[in-house]
Amino acid sequence: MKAKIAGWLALLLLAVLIAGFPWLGDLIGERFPTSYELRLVMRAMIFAIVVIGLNLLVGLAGLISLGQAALYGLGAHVAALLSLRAGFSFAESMVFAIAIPAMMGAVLAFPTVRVRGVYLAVITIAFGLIFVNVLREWVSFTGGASGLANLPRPTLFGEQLTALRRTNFNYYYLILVCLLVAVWAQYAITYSRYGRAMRAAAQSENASRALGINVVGIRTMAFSISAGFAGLGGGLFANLALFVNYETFTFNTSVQLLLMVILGGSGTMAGPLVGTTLLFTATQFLQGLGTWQTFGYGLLLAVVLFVMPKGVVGSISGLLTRWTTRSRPRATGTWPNWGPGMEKVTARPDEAGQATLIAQGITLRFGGLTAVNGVNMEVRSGSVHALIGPNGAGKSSLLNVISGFYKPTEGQVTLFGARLSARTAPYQLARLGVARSFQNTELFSQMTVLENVLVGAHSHFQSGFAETVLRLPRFHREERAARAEGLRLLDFVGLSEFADEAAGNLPFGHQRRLEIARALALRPKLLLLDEPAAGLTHGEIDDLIGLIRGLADRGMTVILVEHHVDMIMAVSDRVTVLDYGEVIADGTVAEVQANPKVIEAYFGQGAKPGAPVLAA
Amino acid sequence: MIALGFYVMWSAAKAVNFTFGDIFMLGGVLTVVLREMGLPLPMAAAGAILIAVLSGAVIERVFVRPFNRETNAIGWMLTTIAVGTMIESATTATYGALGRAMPTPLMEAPVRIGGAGIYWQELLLPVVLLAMTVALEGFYRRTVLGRAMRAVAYNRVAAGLVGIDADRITMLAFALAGGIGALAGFLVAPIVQASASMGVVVGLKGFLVAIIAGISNAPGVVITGLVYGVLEKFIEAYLSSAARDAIGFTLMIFILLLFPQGLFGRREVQKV
Amino acid sequence: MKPILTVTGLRVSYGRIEALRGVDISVGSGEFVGIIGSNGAGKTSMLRAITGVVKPAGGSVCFDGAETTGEPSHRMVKRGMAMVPEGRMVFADQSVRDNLVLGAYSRIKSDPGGVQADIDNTLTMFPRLGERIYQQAGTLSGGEQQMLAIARGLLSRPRLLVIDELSLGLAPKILDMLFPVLIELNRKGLSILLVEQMASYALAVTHRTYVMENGRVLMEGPSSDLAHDDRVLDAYLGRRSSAAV
Amino acid sequence: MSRTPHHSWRRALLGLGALAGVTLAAPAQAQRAQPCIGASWELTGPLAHFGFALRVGVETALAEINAAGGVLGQQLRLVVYDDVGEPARAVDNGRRIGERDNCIAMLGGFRTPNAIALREPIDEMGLPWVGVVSAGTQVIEHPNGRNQWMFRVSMKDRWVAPFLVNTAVQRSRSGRIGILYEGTAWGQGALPELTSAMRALNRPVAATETFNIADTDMTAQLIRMRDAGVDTVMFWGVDREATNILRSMDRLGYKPQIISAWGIGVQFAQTAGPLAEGVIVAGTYTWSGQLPERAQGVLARMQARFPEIRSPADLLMPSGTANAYDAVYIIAEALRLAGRFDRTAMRDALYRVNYQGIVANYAPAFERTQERMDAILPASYKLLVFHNGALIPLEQSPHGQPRTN
Repeated sequence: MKAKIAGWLALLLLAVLIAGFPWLGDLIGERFPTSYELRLVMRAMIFAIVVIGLNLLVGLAGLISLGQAALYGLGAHVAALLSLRAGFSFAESMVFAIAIPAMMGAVLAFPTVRVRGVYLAVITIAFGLIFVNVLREWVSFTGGASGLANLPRPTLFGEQLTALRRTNFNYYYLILVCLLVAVWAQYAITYSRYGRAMRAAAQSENASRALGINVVGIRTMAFSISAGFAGLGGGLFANLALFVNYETFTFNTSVQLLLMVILGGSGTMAGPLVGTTLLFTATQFLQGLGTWQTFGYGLLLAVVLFVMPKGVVGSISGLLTRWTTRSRPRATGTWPNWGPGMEKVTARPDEAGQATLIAQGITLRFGGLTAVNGVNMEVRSGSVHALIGPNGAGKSSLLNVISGFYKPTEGQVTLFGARLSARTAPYQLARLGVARSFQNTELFSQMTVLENVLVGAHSHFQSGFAETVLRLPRFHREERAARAEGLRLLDFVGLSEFADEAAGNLPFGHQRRLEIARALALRPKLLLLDEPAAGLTHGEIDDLIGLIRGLADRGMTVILVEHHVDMIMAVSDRVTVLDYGEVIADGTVAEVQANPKVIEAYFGQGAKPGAPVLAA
Repeated sequence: MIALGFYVMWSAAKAVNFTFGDIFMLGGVLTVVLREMGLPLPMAAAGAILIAVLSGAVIERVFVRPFNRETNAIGWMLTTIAVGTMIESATTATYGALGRAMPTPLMEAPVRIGGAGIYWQELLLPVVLLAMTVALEGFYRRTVLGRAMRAVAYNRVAAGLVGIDADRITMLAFALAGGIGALAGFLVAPIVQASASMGVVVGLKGFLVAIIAGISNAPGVVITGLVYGVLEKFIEAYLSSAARDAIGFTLMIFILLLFPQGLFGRREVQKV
Repeated sequence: MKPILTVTGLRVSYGRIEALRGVDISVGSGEFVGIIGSNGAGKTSMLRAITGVVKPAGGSVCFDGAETTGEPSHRMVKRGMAMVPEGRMVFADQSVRDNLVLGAYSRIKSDPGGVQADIDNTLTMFPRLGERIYQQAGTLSGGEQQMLAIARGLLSRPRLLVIDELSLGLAPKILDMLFPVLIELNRKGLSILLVEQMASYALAVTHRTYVMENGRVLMEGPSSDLAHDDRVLDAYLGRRSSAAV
Repeated sequence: MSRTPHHSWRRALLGLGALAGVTLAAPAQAQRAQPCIGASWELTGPLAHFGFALRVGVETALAEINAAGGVLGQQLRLVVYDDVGEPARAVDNGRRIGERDNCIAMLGGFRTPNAIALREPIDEMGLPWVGVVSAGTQVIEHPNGRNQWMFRVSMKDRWVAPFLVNTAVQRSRSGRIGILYEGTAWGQGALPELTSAMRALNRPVAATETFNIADTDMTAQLIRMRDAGVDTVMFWGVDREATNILRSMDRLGYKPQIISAWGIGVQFAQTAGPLAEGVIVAGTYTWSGQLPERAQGVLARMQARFPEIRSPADLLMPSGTANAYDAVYIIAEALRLAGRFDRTAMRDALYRVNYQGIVANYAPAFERTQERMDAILPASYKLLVFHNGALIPLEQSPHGQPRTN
């Protein structure tokens, strides 16, 4: 908390510093700053706005755009064209300068549905090149290389906007305000369910989908937000320079923007400001190198990327946290810990006695091999249903079908009494009330333990984007509630002491616990656990047994994929045994144990010591 | 041919190297420089290629390997861009911004076929390219080293477990790529004069082509490269030389959307 | 008999998570040693540390009398240790033959003749590979891939063969085919270190077995004894017992 | 965020503080303009050599003036900033020159867009600007018709166009004349000028083709031209593309007479080799061939000052160098007439300057109409031609008469 306040104070100070800058001359009684310095500061601020937008995209959503300059330029040209050709007022043209790039951003986001990483980068690069090419060649409209000159001076409320003394530098301050707004928006988005969802989607797409996050949606959002910022910057630039042509928005600019993000530290709050300032000042200084300046530029970047790959802010704050935070011993609580308020989690069970899940003739093929073959099974609400079978028997595949990750080649799944269409996405199922854990835990390792759980609560929020950014009361109410419940869940699995630890640093057993807590944050009706006991000590396994039973007794339906025979014995109401993707046995624990086919599948002929299993 | 170079690098390091366009440039420029220092053409070319090979290796060792380990691709992407900038600007500063001619016997007189005509040099290009492709394929399928490269590309760990030094192989791959790039540069230089800026566009396009071809398939890359080249010519001839890039790149985007793994790339099943 | 592999106090951690918390094991030359334990007990982590896939956080690995802690895997292969990794990791995009050749990477230049001979041997050992010699490895069935992985390992002429999760996703019948081969190889003097989740098999074929739990060695002894030791059955079945904690 | 924000903020503060610090460090300025001439042109990037060509002319002239005691008892300084050919950077530099350095005048660089981008800020600052290359008509003839501060000692496309057209008409045998221009502000800007100039002589334009920077193969465009029966091509582009075009022509065995605007520099002779022979270029000056006495002296001083200039062939843009040289003298002369370092006075004095330059006799240099804020009149335009690898005046070459091909 103290840290946060200090942060805001620093920002305030910074704002004051910039605000006071134009009047510095009166203070020191010199002709300073001149319009040259003012212009530099203004351009730096405009860059910062664009970079903040890009930072949301790269730092939070983990998507690399090498075409950002094009969106920046789009904003600039929209503003320029509207005021030049259509005679729009400054305000009007700015609105479009933001809106149109934002839409373009949404379009650009579409590829992320299918392509990632390098491929996405390529698409953005290509987009940037196309943009430039069009601007250059469509002379009649964009003025080609001679660009759009003599834009009318912008006016707002009858005030002419310039960065001159006679207008009290009003345009300068307008840009400053925009910058502050951008900083605020970045803060508000980052520390909200949207920011969390973006980071989640970046760190583990599967887990996010399983937690009710519409990954494509959130990515589209990230793209159009950052494009919006780019557009804003572009519009401001156009009205500052009163001249635009494509040469300001080339691939190199895109690279430069991205570098500013990385340099500052992608994903950090202050990163964009620092990165922009450093790189921008650097380019001014490098002028001294004459013909070698570009070389110096490249060298500088290479060095920075080596010394601090996490960026200035990232690396430094990383160091500081390492020095300041002494690793205090954290006590692991007992679990399950049915504290007050836990009833919320199991508040909406499926109607008792109903068949929560009916799978009919589920078959799943990958190319040649058949992972699941004509499986029928029925899971009654409030029961613990175990799926067992040797490695590669198709247990996990079946689980993935149920949770919507794989589309069954054949067969029909009925959930909570409703038939699922082939198009139901995992996140929709999650919102229906299906939660799951993953065989090899899929946590959001760079987010804190609490944040992990909060991502699980994503779909419970009512407050929309505007409310979130404006921080309206409802947002605060819901955020508070979510945190409270998150902590309660952590307490439930005995991790409340670890709330602020990065999930990736947890020991293996604790990661399993966290994953369960995160899944419960969905308040699911049906909980799918994929080998939850793998790697747990016997003590932990017994606790896990208690937890699963407890949930089932409170009306939650649990499907459990497991190896540990004794655990299955202890918790399951019913057991389905798979082998080579087919059901070879289905019934109560006792029935299944007695089944010779099961023993064969599990231990083969060579298994002399297999016998005791029956005794178990 | 450039795309081919990218393919080689990718196949070994799963890393894209934006300095490649500049290595290509070096190929041409160095040849010219060495010749001005009085070396005969073959010697100069050999020298240039040799240097390029070395620089390829160095770049891998110094600028790519440290980042290759990391999960985020941005690291080396930007570093290589930075290095590229350095190489190019250094050349501009020392060699001068303007292009210089690189006279070769093959450029003196064009052969004329009907109305159009073409230089021997240009005929040489596809021939060499074809040779390179065949050679590479042979190299990858027949020689142990080639197989090793493919092994590393497929699974570094497993490669290590059969006794392959993955890092060394990767470096070799970059060196090889450097050589190919330089060779290309040397071959193209006579047609488009050798200049510091000759690499930029080519590098970018080569990269894009390699990607849409589905970077992990040599013949695919070559074919796509040729097709794209021809396509550009057609656009110039029948649509507009102005809109060429716009149209070309738009096509690329659509191709990527239709074939996320590239035209010739295999698409792997996502494991949950 | 003198040990070919000695591991003392080996520790491995990923980030802050300790996967291996000080393990001592040894394999005598010509010995067939098994390691059993539940998922996440640290078996694989140990193998990865021994074969140099990951750098150990502490402890030492001695192979063939030489201190080899933290040596990269390609060197370990040259020293005569081959690994059949979990999930086989055959080079799916290359032919069976090329896979075998790559197995001999460390010595192909020195004696191509010998390699050729060895390839023929392995093919007589696994006739099914012979039938598919020019097929792409990716198209083989799980069992065949496992055979290929073993054959590939053998081609470096190892003195110690390390196998991780031989049974992973394989039908009992295939296992009944593979194990005799291992036993045969071992009789010919090859030392084998086998990590196996299906304890019943491991105990049936190995001389000596370690039982691992939570990154530590829980118990150790002649397989024949352990096979009937009640605590082992517990450890394998994972039933709570005083011994297991 | 797992990172603690407040450290980050402190960094941000320091960061922008640094920027402020940079600017604070600058020395105090008096209201009166400084005895310096600012310049913004290309020091780096693909156009760097043009920047150099201008520097040679300007520095040599300044050295001569200062050696002769400077102006109004003051030595004239030159401050050069790099704009990498990018308009935004050019404007930054312009403001720096006009406000921070508070120079008396500013020299323009190579590219027309940069000059166009400067129109507005120059006017706002009231800074006399003298272009020495960028030939775009709009640089001086502002659409709003209120150019106060921008002058040019260079060619103007509106005047170059008819000059080229006339030459083309004289030399074309079939009378079928084509236009081939690069897709830049300069090329695109010239197209309407050329077409209207052709219309003025009511000659049809047989073919109009364009190409992009760094294009290597123009065969497609050229085939269309050839099929249109064009025997004389008016070319608007620079060295590299020009060379590639000649190569493409050579491929096709198509040899029209090329009459080029002055984008083609001396380097062309080297890159195009024998193909360059006979290519005609409009320009204001060349340092090759027989030079008048004064020019010989200037050349000698240039070479003394810049050893890298071994021969005139190393002055890659002869016209630009010459223009820059004259421009400096004109500015100096205006200062003398103004009698003080005051921009407005100096600007007004520019209209009274009479000066015999190496390119032309400026009498007077400028007049108070937009059209005449260009100092070099078409009468002083020269036709140069590539002959035996050198760029020499047409009349000194065997190409004086139309080819008989």
